[in-house]
Amino acid sequence: MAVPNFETVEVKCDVLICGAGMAGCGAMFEASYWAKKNGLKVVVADKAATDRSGAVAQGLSAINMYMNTAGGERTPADFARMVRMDMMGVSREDLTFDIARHVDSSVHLFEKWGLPIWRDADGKPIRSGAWQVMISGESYKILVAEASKKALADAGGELYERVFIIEPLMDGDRIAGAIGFSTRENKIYVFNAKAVLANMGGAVHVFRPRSTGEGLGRTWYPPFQTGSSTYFTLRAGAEQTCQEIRFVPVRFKDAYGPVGAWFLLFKSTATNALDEIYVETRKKDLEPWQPYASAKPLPANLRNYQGILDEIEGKGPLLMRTERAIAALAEKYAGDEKAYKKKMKELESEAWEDFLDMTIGQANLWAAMNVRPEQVPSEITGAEPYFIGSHSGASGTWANGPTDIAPPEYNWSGYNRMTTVKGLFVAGDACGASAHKFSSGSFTEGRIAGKSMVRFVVENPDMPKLDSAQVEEFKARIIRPFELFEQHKDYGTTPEVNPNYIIPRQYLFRLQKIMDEYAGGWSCAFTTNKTKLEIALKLLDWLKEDGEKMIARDLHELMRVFENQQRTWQAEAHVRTILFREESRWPGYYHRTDTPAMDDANWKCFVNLKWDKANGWQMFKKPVIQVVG
Amino acid sequence: MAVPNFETVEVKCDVLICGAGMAGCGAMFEASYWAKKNGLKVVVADKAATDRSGAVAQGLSAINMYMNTAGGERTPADFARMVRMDMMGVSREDLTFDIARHVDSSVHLFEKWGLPIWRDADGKPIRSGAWQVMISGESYKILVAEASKKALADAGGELYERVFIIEPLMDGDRIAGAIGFSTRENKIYVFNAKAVLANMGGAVHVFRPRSTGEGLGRTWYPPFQTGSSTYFTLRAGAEQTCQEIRFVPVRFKDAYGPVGAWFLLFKSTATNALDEIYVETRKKDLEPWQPYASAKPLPANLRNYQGILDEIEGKGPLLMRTERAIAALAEKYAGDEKAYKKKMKELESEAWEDFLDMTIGQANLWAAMNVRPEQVPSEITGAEPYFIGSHSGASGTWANGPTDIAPPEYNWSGYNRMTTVKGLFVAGDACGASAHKFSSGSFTEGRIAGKSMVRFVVENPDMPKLDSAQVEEFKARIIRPFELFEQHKDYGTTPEVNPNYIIPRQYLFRLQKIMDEYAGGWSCAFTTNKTKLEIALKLLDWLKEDGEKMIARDLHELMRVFENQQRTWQAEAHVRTILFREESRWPGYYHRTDTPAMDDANWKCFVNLKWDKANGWQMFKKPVIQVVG
Amino acid sequence: MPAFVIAEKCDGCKGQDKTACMYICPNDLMILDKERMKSYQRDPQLCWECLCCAKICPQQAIDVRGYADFVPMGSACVPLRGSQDIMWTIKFRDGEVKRFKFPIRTTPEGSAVPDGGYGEGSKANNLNDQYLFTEPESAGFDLADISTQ
Amino acid sequence: MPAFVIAEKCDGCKGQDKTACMYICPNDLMILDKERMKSYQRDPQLCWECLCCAKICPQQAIDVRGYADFVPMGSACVPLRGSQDIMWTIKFRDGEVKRFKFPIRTTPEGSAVPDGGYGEGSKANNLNDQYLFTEPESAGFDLADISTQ
Ligand SMILES: Cc1cc2c(cc1C)N(S(=O)(=O)O)[C@@H]1C(=O)NC(=O)N=C1N2C[C@H](O)[C@H](O)[C@H](O)COP(=O)(O)OP(=O)(O)OC[C@H]1O[C@@H](n2cnc3c(N)ncnc32)[C@H](O)[C@@H]1O
Ligand SMILES: Cc1cc2c(cc1C)N(S(=O)(=O)O)[C@@H]1C(=O)NC(=O)N=C1N2C[C@H](O)[C@H](O)[C@H](O)COP(=O)(O)OP(=O)(O)OC[C@H]1O[C@@H](n2cnc3c(N)ncnc32)[C@H](O)[C@@H]1O
Ligand SMILES: Nc1ncnc2c1ncn2[C@@H]1O[C@H](COP(=O)(O)O)[C@@H](O)[C@H]1O
Ligand SMILES: Nc1ncnc2c1ncn2[C@@H]1O[C@H](COP(=O)(O)O)[C@@H](O)[C@H]1O
Ligand code: SF4
Ligand code: SF4
Ligand code: SF4
Ligand code: SF4
Ligand code: NA
Repeated sequence: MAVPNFETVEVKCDVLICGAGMAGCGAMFEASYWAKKNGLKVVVADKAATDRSGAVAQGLSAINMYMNTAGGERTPADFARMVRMDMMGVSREDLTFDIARHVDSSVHLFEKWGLPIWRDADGKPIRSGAWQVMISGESYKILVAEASKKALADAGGELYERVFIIEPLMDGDRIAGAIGFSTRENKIYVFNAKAVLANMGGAVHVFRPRSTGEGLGRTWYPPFQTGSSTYFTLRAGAEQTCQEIRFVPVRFKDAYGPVGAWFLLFKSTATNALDEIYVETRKKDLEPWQPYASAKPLPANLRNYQGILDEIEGKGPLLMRTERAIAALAEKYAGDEKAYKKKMKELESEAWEDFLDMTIGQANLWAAMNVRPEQVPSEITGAEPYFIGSHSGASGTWANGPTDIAPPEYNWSGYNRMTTVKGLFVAGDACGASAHKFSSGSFTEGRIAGKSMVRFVVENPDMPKLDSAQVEEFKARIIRPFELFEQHKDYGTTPEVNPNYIIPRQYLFRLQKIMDEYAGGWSCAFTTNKTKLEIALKLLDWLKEDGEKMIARDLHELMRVFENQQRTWQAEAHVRTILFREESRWPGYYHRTDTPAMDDANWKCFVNLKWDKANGWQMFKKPVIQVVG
Repeated sequence: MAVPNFETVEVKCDVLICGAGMAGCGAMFEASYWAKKNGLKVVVADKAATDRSGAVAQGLSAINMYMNTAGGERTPADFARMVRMDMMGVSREDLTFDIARHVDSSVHLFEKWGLPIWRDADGKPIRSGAWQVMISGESYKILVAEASKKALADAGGELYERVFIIEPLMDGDRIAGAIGFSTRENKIYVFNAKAVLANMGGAVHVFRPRSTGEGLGRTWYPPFQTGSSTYFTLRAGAEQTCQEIRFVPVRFKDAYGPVGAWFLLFKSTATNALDEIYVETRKKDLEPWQPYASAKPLPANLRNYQGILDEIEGKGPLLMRTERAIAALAEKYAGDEKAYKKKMKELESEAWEDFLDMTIGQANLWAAMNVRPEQVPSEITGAEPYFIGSHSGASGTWANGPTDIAPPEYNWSGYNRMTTVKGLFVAGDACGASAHKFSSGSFTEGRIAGKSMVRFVVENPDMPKLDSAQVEEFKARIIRPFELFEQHKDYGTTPEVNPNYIIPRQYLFRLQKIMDEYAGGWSCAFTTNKTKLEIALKLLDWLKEDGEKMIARDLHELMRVFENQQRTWQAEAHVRTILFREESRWPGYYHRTDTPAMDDANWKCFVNLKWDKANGWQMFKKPVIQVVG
Repeated sequence: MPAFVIAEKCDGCKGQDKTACMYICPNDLMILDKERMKSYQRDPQLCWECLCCAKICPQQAIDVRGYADFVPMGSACVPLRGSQDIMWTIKFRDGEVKRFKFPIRTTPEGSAVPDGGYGEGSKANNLNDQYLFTEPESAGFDLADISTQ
Repeated sequence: MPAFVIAEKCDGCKGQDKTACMYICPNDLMILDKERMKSYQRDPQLCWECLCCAKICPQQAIDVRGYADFVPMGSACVPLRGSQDIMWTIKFRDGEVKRFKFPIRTTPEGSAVPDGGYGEGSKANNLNDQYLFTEPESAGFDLADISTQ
């Protein structure tokens, strides 16, 4: 493909939603309702097909955030307290409470749309854990997209799929839109909007995965989560928070099958090679992290930490005792042959559905290794770190809280989920310091932002100006990778080895190796220190310089070029934040071996950062304020 | 390429030398001399070009084994005692003494042939360490090949280059020759010989390297060391020894530049991130491994272990203090500006030559990172494990000792360097339990074997019979990878993803991941245990089954198919030996976390193993007998 | 287990310019070879094996093969997605075959109504308060009745 | 830093069936594209960058580019191998250039004599003893004079 001759398409709207995943669909759904009432136009852009875009593409087997407040099960305040503890004291309770008071509405809508939620004979939801409810969720995203797209259509909105967003467009300190390109035709899209929502998910493939061959793509969170949200909001000048709070999920080894259903629904234990249950034998190792070490459930990072300590001592592999869990659940039928068989079949089916609904690769790995979970245990271990503000990590953008409960420090703008940049909103993985929202909470947060954006537009009705210089600069960046390749492609006789350019996949490997080795990836048992982090920054600088030499040979590879750039900014934000916070609050996620202890006196706070052309990176603390009793 | 129509070439000779590296050239050189005297024919086969084949292809910057006995420096007995200590008590002193008494002859010949050996004004060799002498060795292998090929030609011998040896041919329990194929033309070579020398080097790419992207090939020992020697001798039924004694070289990070010259010639120290000199701060950690912990030089594995412990504790990176070493050496010229400049230039040149003569990639990495060794330190760390019986590891085949000094237990056949298989000899990396021979000792051991083989042929003059069934079986194995591809290539539309076959590169990644994770690779800080090793054996079984599905699309890829098979047998021999030896004698090379201590009472012995079709793998102990006072 | 296209079965979605697999892959990995009129997976190393492509393919032309670097060969994991259920055929390396059937939705395809039957929400009419579309009916409780304590 | 062939400079060794780079690569990575009459490096991931190929190329047509996954771009490491010395030109990322020259052999090419001038060795005449070709002269001492103690 020679250098494409791009056509520029300009799209004007009131509300622009970048990303149509769970949060984006929530925003599409909610904003369309309020926009219609107020005669506004909503436009949605996504790099993929809404039916199967984002983290829920494959489906899910549980909804991890459901209160059932009306059913008398949990209250929003209970939820905010649980998250506070799970995040080792650092959480925005105004945000988590806000999601919790609306999430039931979302879950009930999902069910009406057709999502099979497991319920017992009396119609009570079948919970795995205190907050989770089991579903048959293979088509979860298709259902959510179906309703959301209808809402958008009802309101006369527009959906642009296969458009990859690369940069925010600014009108001074106010967001004015976004620019991207089509991965299908030679088109550059310039969106001009009054309010912009960034919910383009989290970031994967920033750290080296445990498999670097063909299995590179078998990450737990999807490899098509590329740090777009962090990059987009950083470049707009928006303040970030909790960029140190990565998520390291313990997963079934190699295919990364989720463990939640096993620990919670099947009540399974995990042991080390010596058959010790490390969450019990290593209770004392958690004492330095009280009171969180006494929280129920035990914070995810502390559960990890106990297992990692065993691995470091060479007591691995860690084993999920599936065979014992299933035996225990079937035991009470032991007398009755027929009932026992039936129960075993039921449990077998549930075990396989858990994977087939959301991690098919793990089911295939079981089959390939002749694993029958009712007969043999399976290995589990910590995966590489991810950036996913919606799950058990908290990295993301610093967002305004709900105006009715947020203290002044969390309510600078009067617009819920607005960032520190006028007109720019966030939700889902993109919104920081509000963990454990998961799929349902992300959709819900998108709804909250959707309504808030409409109010913002109504109160700020004038269309921000586009800066043509900015637009031309970004267009040039879209074309450069093709030009570079055309200019140099004939230099050598082995296309992938050329001193004049670097191929996006090669760049990705270089980034992942730096992060794994210096920023506390799996190969260092998630440990790092000041010396290593400073080396990482130097290596990232060189990487960014060399990134200017990335080539593209088609629109697909062009997308990889920008994905890598986004990941690199996510990586740098992470390294700078870990370097700034001189304590170790989340062992199991990462450990600063030079500041190994938790230090409440100095660090029970948020670490925020922002970037701008003039001043570069700026780091500072923000207070943790208790909002929920 | 369709299924090639292979022509079969039969070659008959008295002495067959498989591999023309340092040991092979030594054998070629020596056997030719004695063969000519006795009217015998010598044939040599190598997969590459003798001028640059094997580990010395790139050159070397030191000869690590030189006694200078005549010059009154070291005696063969001194050497045997040093190796005993460096190998933690487990060494064949008859073999090491034997090499040491002949090695000076070899080194002196190298010098006459044109190898620039560094000497001081009085002509004394410039030593780096007690046993090493510095050279300008870029053309080391070319020089050795030049003389050896002449000796072969003088004796009317034949050299077959670009012939890859795949299997031994047997006449009952006696070796009858070898079979291989050309990587240049569609020819299968069937060699029929009375005596066969296997010295096809060690094994690399059995364990996952630290770089798995484009840098996969930047291993310390060359990636074209594929386990041919171990495979060939195992399949012939020859007893193996020390297959647990892998070598983990501490090297400059990523490009694997050697450290020897830095520690010895430049007298450099290495520190951790806290600027602690770990060989001093961790003396006490070595107490359990006395008396070896008091040996000078400190055994290589114990040096490694101290650094690894720091890395485990998160005190990395480890730094080679090149800037301090150079400053210290130049210090005494500090007064005299001109002399100081001159000395600094000289040291700079020596530093760069050390890499440019044997690890060019490290020189390039320095340049790419703007490293001037006189200004900044460089990171060092442990590389992935290698199998290299000639260096600071000892894995290899169990060989008969020199008849004049070997005790009966080491002298079952009366033929020096003959294995437990009649007519099969070994030298260099292929010969076990005789570490620290390096390039000069490997050449020397090849000479020893070369003379011994001629004697064997003179005393066993009849030509062993070839078994045509064997030959046909191996020919079929050569053709199968092409047939498999032809049969299935049209099934899918992505050539590398096909359920009917596996590509050699994919197989390689699978092997390396298994070994790294379960057999104590770098990602586990070289730790393993019984549970992990038993998993490794199961995974290796499946891998071997799937290996039958490897495809080849040209002769080059066909070579990769067989290389992988050889590596897999090397891997299994290693895992079985580590599993059998229930102690930890070589921490720093590997640590059995379930049997973490050294246990002289039960394990101060050799662990040997062999394999045959009828009985599979057999493991047993052999005594360590002190030969040198 | 990267997805791959079985040559014989793929008909290029009958030459529509947008094939089903290209349309759906969340990582943009499927692409139509216009000469052969067959799709192919362009980058196995980035396949998440979500099987969105296999589930949507009208020809059952997409299969998966376990990641070469850690999945032993010989297994299969084949979905057949209907309008209400999905059927899975699991083949073990040792040859055993298991079948599972799971529900995927309780409503007819395309029938999802945004308000889910709850209506607009009796309190969802003021941009300046906290009530969302369909609330409080969809929530089952009124925001006014809950507190942060 | 895998080796690669600079298209403009390579002349395919003037169409000899065996090119210099193919002849020498210890890992069999260089191969001649007979159509273009130019060689190419077929498997960068297995290049040891020993530079045997670059050193032997009569056209100086082979260069290296640092391993993409850990070597920052912009450096160069170019050998010029003569009959007695090798010259290295090292370019740093920051642009500085250093040159080094090292000896490679002290004798004319092709002049190495197996016995190194020591002769056959006055005691190298009995298959049943330990003396090797050129011994004891090449060793400088007699085996008879040393012991294992
Ligand atoms: C992958 C995964 C995820 C989960 C789980 C298991 C697995 C294997 N599990 S459990 O087992 O862990 O427990 C959970 C579970 O069971 N239950 C649950 O509720 N949530 C789980 N998640 C988490 C949720 O899925 C997650 O919280 C939400 O999906 C987050 O929503 P959101 O923040 O909207 O992210 P998204 O991925 O859905 O959407 C992102 C969208 O952005 C698009 N996009 C991205 N970059 C773009 C760009 N540059 N230009 C244009 N578009 C651009 C994407 O296409 C996508 O549409
Ligand atoms: C790679 C390397 C090696 C060394 C070092 C640094 C580096 C970066 N260093 S330091 O810095 O660590 O110190 C040392 C040093 O400075 N000084 C020293 O004396 N030795 C060093 N080595 C060690 C020696 O090189 C080593 O001990 C000897 O070379 C061993 O000799 P030998 O056992 O013959 O192996 P070989 O690689 O030379 O030869 C093997 C031959 O077999 C061929 N071959 C292999 N498989 C075959 C098959 N299937 N069919 C046909 N042919 C088939 C090969 O082509 C080759 O010719
Ligand atoms: N051992 C556990 N104890 C309590 N909660 C868990 C445990 N494991 C997983 N969870 C929760 O279960 C859900 C899914 O977990 P996971 O599969 O790890 O993503 C998340 O809400 C987790 O917080
Ligand atoms: N720190 C050290 N102390 C003693 N000998 C060493 C040291 N490092 C390397 N050597 C020896 O120097 C030679 C080259 O070492 P290496 O570069 O590690 O292969 C070998 O003979 C090593 O045994
Ligand atoms: S969806 Fe199926 S039939 Fe259509 S192009 Fe893709 S593979 Fe071929
Ligand atoms: S399995 Fe998923 S990621 Fe892989 S090609 Fe199919 S749709 Fe794309
Ligand atoms: S040696 Fe040089 S000129 Fe000859 S083919 Fe190779 S690259 Fe071309
Ligand atoms: S650098 Fe060495 S390994 Fe690489 S292509 Fe050249 S000769 Fe072969
Ligand atoms: Na590890």
